[in-house]
Amino acid sequence: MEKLQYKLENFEGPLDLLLTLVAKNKIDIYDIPIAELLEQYMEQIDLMREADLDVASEFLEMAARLVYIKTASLLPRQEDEEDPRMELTGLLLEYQQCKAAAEKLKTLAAFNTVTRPAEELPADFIYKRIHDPRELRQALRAAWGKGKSLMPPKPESFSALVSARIVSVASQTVYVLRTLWKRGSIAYRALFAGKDERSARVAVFLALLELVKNRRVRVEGDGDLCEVKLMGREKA
Amino acid sequence: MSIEELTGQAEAILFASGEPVALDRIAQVLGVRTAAAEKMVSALQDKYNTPESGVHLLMLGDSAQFCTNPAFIEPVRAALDLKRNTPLSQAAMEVLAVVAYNQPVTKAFVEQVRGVDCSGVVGSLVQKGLLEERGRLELPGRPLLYGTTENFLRCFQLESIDRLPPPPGEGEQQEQEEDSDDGEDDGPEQITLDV
Amino acid sequence: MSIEELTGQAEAILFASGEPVALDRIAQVLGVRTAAAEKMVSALQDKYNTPESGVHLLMLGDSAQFCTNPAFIEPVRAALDLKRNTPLSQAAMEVLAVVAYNQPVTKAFVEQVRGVDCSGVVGSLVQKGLLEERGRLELPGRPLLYGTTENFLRCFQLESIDRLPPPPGEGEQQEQEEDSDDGEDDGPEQITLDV
Repeated sequence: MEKLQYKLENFEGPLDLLLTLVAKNKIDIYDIPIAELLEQYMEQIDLMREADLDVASEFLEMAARLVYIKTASLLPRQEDEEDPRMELTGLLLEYQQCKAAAEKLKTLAAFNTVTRPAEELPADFIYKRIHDPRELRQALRAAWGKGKSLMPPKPESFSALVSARIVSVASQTVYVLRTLWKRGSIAYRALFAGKDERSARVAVFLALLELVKNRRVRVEGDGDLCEVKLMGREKA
Repeated sequence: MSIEELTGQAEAILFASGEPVALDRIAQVLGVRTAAAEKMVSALQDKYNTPESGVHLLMLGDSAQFCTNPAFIEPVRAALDLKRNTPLSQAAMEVLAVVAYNQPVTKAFVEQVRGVDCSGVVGSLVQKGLLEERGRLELPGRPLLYGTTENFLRCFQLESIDRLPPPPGEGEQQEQEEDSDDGEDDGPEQITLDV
Repeated sequence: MSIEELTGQAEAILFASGEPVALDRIAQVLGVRTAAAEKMVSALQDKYNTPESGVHLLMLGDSAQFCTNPAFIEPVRAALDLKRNTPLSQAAMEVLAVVAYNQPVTKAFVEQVRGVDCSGVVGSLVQKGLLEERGRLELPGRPLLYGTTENFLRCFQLESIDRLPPPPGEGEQQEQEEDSDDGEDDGPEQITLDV
């Protein structure tokens, strides 16, 4: 038999290699000389190993299968028993058809048209389903009270445990504005006079920031000269 | 090459690109002057820009772009499933209910009632046209207020917001299990939260 | 609504979608029978599918899709900086062939025919939009089934999957040995298959 010059990676798999051997040796696929085929197949595998190439497990599996078929065909067979080579014949025929079909497809492949990306249209989000109004009542009932168990406890709920009073920013906003309405302006430090608790001082400071942001008051100067003025009502 | 064929090539290029294509670019690829590309595009505009055409060719500065005839946007949206009409989630329904019965309310109020962050849900209800902003609360941070929309009334088959079914809790005793007849409109009372 | 306007709407839908759109879908959105949608698409095909037109309208199975005129592929590639489609590998062709002729099939079936693992190839064909999942087989392990896509039909110039050439083995005798044309650069003509 003729030596093959192919490399294993040129084959799509063991069936491809077997088909090549079959074609090369003009083997009748319906009457495979299994011993010869096995010998050639193993030669290819050995060549690969000599070349230090990884032989894919599928090739080794097929080798085992060929050995099995060879052994089985040496044993005497009952008349109604199938020739163990027939399964291999079936596999090879099927793969042969697959290759032929691939060749046919290749002649059709064109890849000569380009399609268009979908147009990006703004979606219409407006909700249009119709509901029973009673669903709202049910939903409200479901929502109700969920909060009490899930929300972090409000600061007030600690008031009994914590001696420090919590001073709200809102109350200090009122304090700052009231002071300024009376006096027009006040020294920054004076604003904190009498605010002994830290909570109160923080609240005054936050209230001041808020008022500055909303352009209700202005802070001028720095250090000890820093002054807070009510806007739109400045004195000369 | 014939002018028809060149125009067809320009058409193919414009079609395949989803984005505007500069006339310069068309001219360069087809090996013609920009003026010629301009003429081709203008011929294509004559061909496409009719009232019955599904596709129009727009000039945007020195670029051209195919787009859908705006007159046909609705069937296109329907076909492309751009109508986001998945039913409301339970979370969305609850937020909607809390707002509907207490409007105008801040997001913080809704979150306090439900005990979970609602930013995403509120945003999507606004996008769906079920909630709308209603100014700000004059408190530090000036939080946004939300209320329900006309579209909300339509979706819940309400003539006006006064026609909301009575809230649970009040008049619960008269209320038989399921027959909450909608006629009983004892109205718009606000639920007061005891927190 | 006039038939011209409806046809314009169908045109707009096909254009905006980019993807193949089922005739059923068009009919449903426009509120007409599928036969009417078919007529409209056929009228659009008459309008578009001329040798000088830059845009062609293809039927792919029961769907229609706009694409560029194959004759103008070169300028389109140049303008859009598209690389030539790398031709499919032998392995990919074989997997496509097995699926195309036997669909829907499992990967295991393909592997049995080819005698090698095909996961990578199948995955990349799905990614290329040539194969798609088609549900699962009700067998232990519920393996995925695969079939070819409308994109496959377009790339292989088939109007529908029925137009695949007869499988090898059947009707082998009518088949001439000759044609070694690779289909790739033999120009604009759509290959028509006589089946």
